[in-house]
Amino acid sequence: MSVDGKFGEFGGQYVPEALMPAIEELEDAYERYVLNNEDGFMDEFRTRLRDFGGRPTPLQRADRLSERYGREVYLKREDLVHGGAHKLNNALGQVLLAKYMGKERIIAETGAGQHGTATAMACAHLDMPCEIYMGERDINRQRPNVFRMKLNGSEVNPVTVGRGTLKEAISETMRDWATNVEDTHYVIGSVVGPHPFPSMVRDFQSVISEEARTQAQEKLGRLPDSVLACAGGGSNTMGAFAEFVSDDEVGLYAVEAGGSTLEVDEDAGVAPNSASLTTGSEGILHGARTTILQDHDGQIMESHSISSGLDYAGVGPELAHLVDIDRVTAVNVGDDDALTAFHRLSQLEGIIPALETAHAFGYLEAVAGPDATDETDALGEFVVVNVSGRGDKDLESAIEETYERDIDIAPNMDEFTGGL
Amino acid sequence: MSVDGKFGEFGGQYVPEALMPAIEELEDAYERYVLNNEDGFMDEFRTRLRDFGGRPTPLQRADRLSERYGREVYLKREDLVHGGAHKLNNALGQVLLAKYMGKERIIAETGAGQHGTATAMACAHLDMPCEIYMGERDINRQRPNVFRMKLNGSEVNPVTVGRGTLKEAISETMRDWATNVEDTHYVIGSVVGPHPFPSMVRDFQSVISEEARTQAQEKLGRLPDSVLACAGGGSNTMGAFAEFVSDDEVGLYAVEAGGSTLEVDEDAGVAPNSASLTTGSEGILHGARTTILQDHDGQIMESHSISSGLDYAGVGPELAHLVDIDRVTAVNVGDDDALTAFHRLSQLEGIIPALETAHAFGYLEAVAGPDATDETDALGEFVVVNVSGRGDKDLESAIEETYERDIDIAPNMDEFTGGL
Amino acid sequence: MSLEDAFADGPAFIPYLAAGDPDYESSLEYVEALERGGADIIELGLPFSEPIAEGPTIQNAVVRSLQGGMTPTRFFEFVEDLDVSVPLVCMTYYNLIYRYGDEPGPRPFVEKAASVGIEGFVVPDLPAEESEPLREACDEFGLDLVFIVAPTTRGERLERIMEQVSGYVYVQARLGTTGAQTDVSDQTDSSLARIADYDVPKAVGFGISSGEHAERIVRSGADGIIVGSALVDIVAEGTSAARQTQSDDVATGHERGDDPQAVADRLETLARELKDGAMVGASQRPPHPERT
Amino acid sequence: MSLEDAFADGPAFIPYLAAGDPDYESSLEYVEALERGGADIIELGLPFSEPIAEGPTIQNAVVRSLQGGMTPTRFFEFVEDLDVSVPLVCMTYYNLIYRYGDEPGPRPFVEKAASVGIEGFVVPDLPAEESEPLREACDEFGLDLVFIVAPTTRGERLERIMEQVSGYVYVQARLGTTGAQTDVSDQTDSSLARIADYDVPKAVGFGISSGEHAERIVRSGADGIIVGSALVDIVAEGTSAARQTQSDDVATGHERGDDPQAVADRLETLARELKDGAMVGASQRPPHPERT
Ligand SMILES: Cc1ncc(COP(=O)(O)O)c(C=O)c1O
Ligand SMILES: Cc1ncc(COP(=O)(O)O)c(C=O)c1O
Repeated sequence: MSVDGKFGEFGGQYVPEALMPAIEELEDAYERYVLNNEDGFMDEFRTRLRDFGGRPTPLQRADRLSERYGREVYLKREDLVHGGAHKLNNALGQVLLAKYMGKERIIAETGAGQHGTATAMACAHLDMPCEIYMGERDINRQRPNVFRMKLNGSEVNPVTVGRGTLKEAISETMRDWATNVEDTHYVIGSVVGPHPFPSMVRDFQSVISEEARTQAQEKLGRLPDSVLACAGGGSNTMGAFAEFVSDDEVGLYAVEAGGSTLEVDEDAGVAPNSASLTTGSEGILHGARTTILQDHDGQIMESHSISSGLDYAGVGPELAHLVDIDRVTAVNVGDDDALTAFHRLSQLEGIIPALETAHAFGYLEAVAGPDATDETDALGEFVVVNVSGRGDKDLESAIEETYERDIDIAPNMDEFTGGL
Repeated sequence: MSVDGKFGEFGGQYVPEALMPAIEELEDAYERYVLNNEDGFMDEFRTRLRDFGGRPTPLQRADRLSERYGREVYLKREDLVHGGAHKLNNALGQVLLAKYMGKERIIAETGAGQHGTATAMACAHLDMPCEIYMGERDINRQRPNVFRMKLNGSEVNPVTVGRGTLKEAISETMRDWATNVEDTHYVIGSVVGPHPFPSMVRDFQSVISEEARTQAQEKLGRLPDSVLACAGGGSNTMGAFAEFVSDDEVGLYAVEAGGSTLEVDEDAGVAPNSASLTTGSEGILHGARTTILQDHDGQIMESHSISSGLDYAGVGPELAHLVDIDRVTAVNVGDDDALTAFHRLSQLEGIIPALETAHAFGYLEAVAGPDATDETDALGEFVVVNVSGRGDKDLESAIEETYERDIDIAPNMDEFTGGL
Repeated sequence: MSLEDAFADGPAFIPYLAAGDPDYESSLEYVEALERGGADIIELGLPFSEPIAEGPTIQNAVVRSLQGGMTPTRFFEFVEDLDVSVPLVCMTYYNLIYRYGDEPGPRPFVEKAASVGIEGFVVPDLPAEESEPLREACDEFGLDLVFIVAPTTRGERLERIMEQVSGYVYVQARLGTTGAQTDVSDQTDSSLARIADYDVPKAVGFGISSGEHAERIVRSGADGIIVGSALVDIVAEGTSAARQTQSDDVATGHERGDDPQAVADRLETLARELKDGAMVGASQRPPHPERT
Repeated sequence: MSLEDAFADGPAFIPYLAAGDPDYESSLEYVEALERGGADIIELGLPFSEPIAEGPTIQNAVVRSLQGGMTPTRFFEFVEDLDVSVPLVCMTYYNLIYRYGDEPGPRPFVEKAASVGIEGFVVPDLPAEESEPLREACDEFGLDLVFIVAPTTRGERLERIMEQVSGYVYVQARLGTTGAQTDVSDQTDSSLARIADYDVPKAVGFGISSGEHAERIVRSGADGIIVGSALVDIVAEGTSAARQTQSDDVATGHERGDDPQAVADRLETLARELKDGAMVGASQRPPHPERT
């Protein structure tokens, strides 16, 4: 665990000076409440995670996947967390921390709306006013999530600059924070941003691996051979990996979005993927030094993924570091294979995963499926896949994207061509 | 517990002779596997409910409701069950039972689509082919649920007769069963239908009260003073009540849909509510003698509710009986108050409830809210409300219905007038 | 004439129509046409809003009849208005029987049915297990209670039913719901064999649609045939043709001739074909059917 | 001339423009107009795709400049092409500095900047804690590193910054992001008071938009004023007017006169107003500012 905010060369605090005092205050609160459980903060957090969030989530044997892949495949069911994704673990932790710190207002950014809805839920639960910044284009793509945030009493502020997506929403939220830093806490949605966010978000999310580790011991009497998780910013990844990092025998696989291709168009400033760990390079984005998608000059590129939750040009610094030191293997899965995996899990296991999550299953198929070549298969006999979220939010996208492609295992969806 | 299928005067087996052998076979299987845990059926069921379904669900203190109502309000969080409602408890139990019985095909009816999606999930999980009957009008109202069923590999058969809603879908499913009775199991979605369904579905759902009872003891060292649950067919109600029935000191409140008015138009054959326990009378519907909405001649009336899951002209026979003997208090909440409660819970607790569930909270407000008159308040100091499901499925309806009414606590929804 | 007597002179032809389909007056004509066509017993459907045992044909008849204003009270008037002499069986669902009159229970319905001349009941959603109250009322007023025996009914269940049945037993020719079929089910023969020993007339129904079917089934040992959907189809076609005509009238002034009389004639014709088929079947039966 | 020298003859006026906004050629003219208007130092923005410390005005300037093809390489050409004699400060975000050249790290960027005549840097996302590598490169090539002091910067933090700062300290007048304001923030006075003891020129920025503001702020003890958004607003208006004109040309043939020269003139005018305001403010200052 890092307390100085550095993970090897990565991490740090690259933010405007106006924010630094707030960040120091947060560092202090993080150390006192989170690391040292002052005033019983962590106890209250864990209790609320259990009662409000629905923890622990099961570690479920996936019978039909186990059969398909000829090994024990277990699912860590974060899709069952209140709100439908692991995102609440973090949002609840941060909003509660803000309350302990005496803050009176919460702001957050959101891309697909998952972090925004999680934050809105946590704020309603803990009676905190909340404003969410969201790119205008994302607002139009994710209307149900916008509506959910409003139902929970949050304001949703459209961000119109640039492409109107997550990147711009983060910048805009930082601006709000810089203006209202004294009474406001910014709930960052992943293990990104300046220290202490990457460590703090990891700690809130590490309940995933804490539970999974115990559950694996209970169910199979041993640790898994490998753990797979999709990586956008990397919070479900770090949550699923954290407690296994020191177990050298456990392989850790971060599955990024390969998008439509891994090739990058430098001139247009576009990466048709968000596989920062594979195609990116070291740089400074949103407060931290980490691995990012950038052009030769250091301008941030537009990323792409079928799943808006993975559609981000950076990745958390700790994850970048763990990949750097070869503790975590960075891999990626493209749009088509993720979509196929989405359908496969729905049909075989009765779990409709988030499109983000589907990437992790896409990797399992690539390595262990009928068309895989044996030599790439290092996953072992006991694989845990982190089901970071449920797919209800993605039904419209699934219809559109399945329609555009030729996904042979998809059900006939003719009656849905016009959308839901 | 009834093993002869009668609850006082209610219950029984009013079905075509062609189905009777299947029903006898089911009775036998129910007794062996469910009641006597033969071949460890109940153990497997409970394990799968835990690992696949996400049980136990929390019993959560609702801090802000407790404050509002000046008492301890606890929520039994069935909205966190996989699929988003208590429905899976039953669907999983029945599909598993069908497997133990050697059946090769599952059929089910669905209204709002909640039972259909739960059944489709259970069938994918347990590798059973599945066909769901759904009224054409419901199909058009609940397209996301139709899509989810298809994603899980189920076929959805539109029912075009009559109004094309739940009543017709049940009849149609019975017809399929009568035709394919030898290899097919009909998964009924509530505590309705011929014996053994009402008892069996109750037993599968009673995990709710079993957990809640223990959790109440753990948290407050005593049993609740009252338990509230919304009642459509009555499965979440019976599930939430079952283990408390013999605790005489625990008040049990079944909250039906009062619809737009409790008045009934006999001539048009329309009840603008689905408050069978309040406005209905004894009769025979869908295989059981129970309390139903019928005209003077015994023709079944069209029911109505803002929540399609409560929109049913009958109620389970055991619940009818418990009301008859005054063990359960039947109350009702109209469309407007349910919708207001939907918004209130979303804002105060960060839980967007199903519109069905919102009825239970509407009753709490009516009895204990700021505008309530004291004399009606018999709920006591410790109230448990069963949160039967989450509201994601209801976002479109919430927009439409909120727009038509003047719900003063609702957020401004101008941008959503055109739907999501 | 009691129901059982109707089987005395050779195979009984038992047609079914929903009373009041598509309207009161036409329906009276249609039912009377069945008698002219050779009916020995007539099953009259009293429509219920949830006809769970019916296929689409009869479901639609039920909808038409309810829309035409049919109620239990009107049904009894209908029976009184009918000019037929063969015995009538009322086919309906239990809730209508149970709810009739001031107090829940079957007695008022049975009393009233007896008073208008109904001879018996078929109640598809009332298995033997639940039939005692209705059985008692029937006994009190001297009516028969017909039970259905399905292809799946065996052993103890079968015995329990055969103990209670009177008038005739309704042998369900195949699994599923009512509806005209183009072939005869193999299940029929084994069903008939299973109940051959019981001393009650056996009428086979579900799916019979032609004289040829009727012949085959009676040859296989049935004492009677029950035909519903094939007849209801004629009413349905007549109804939609009549509706068509009404709009055609406006548009072209052309008359398609599907007045109730034409429909009644077609019903009579099919009835006769079925009755004749049954007679032919009977004449081809082995001289001494093996009854032990 | 070093940055600190620019404060020698009375209050320094430090305007900001994004290099290349809205295009390379116009931008050269605009920057030169600032010098004519009395600039003592010019802050030149090298646009970064994620300008997290900027308000909408400068965000949009950044977008225009990037769309106009501005890159770090072009930026250095731009500086070389500029015909001004006052010192230039490069304002940009750390990633562009870090990524320039063949190896990650700030040295190549600083070396290049020095070679084209840049005198110093302001890097809004680089707090003192992370500035060591850049600081070292600046020392090596003799450039200043300006730090921002926010209204929230106190105690130890303030000391750490003041130890590292060189050239001048950028006193952020208010919380929030850049952007022209209609009033002067009260936070300015207390910020200035907090750093009064440090022996480095204090330039106040964030929100200054008029001569009157400039006057007030200098009167309060500032050694210089930094003005960005108010000037960028003029470029933005000129740009949209020019765009308007282009379409108007087609439609009406009407010429609105917002050619780059007119914009440059307006920039010069506002610059002069600001510079004059600062001078007036200085003249009204208490003769011996209390510096202990
Ligand atoms: C279900 C789900 N999984 C994964 C992600 C990616 O975020 P992270 O990498 O921080 O877990 C998101 C982000 O919205 C998400 O909603
Ligand atoms: C969330 C929810 N609650 C309640 C009900 C009503 O059913 P029951 O009364 O059987 O619990 C439904 C039915 O779909 C439902 O989806």
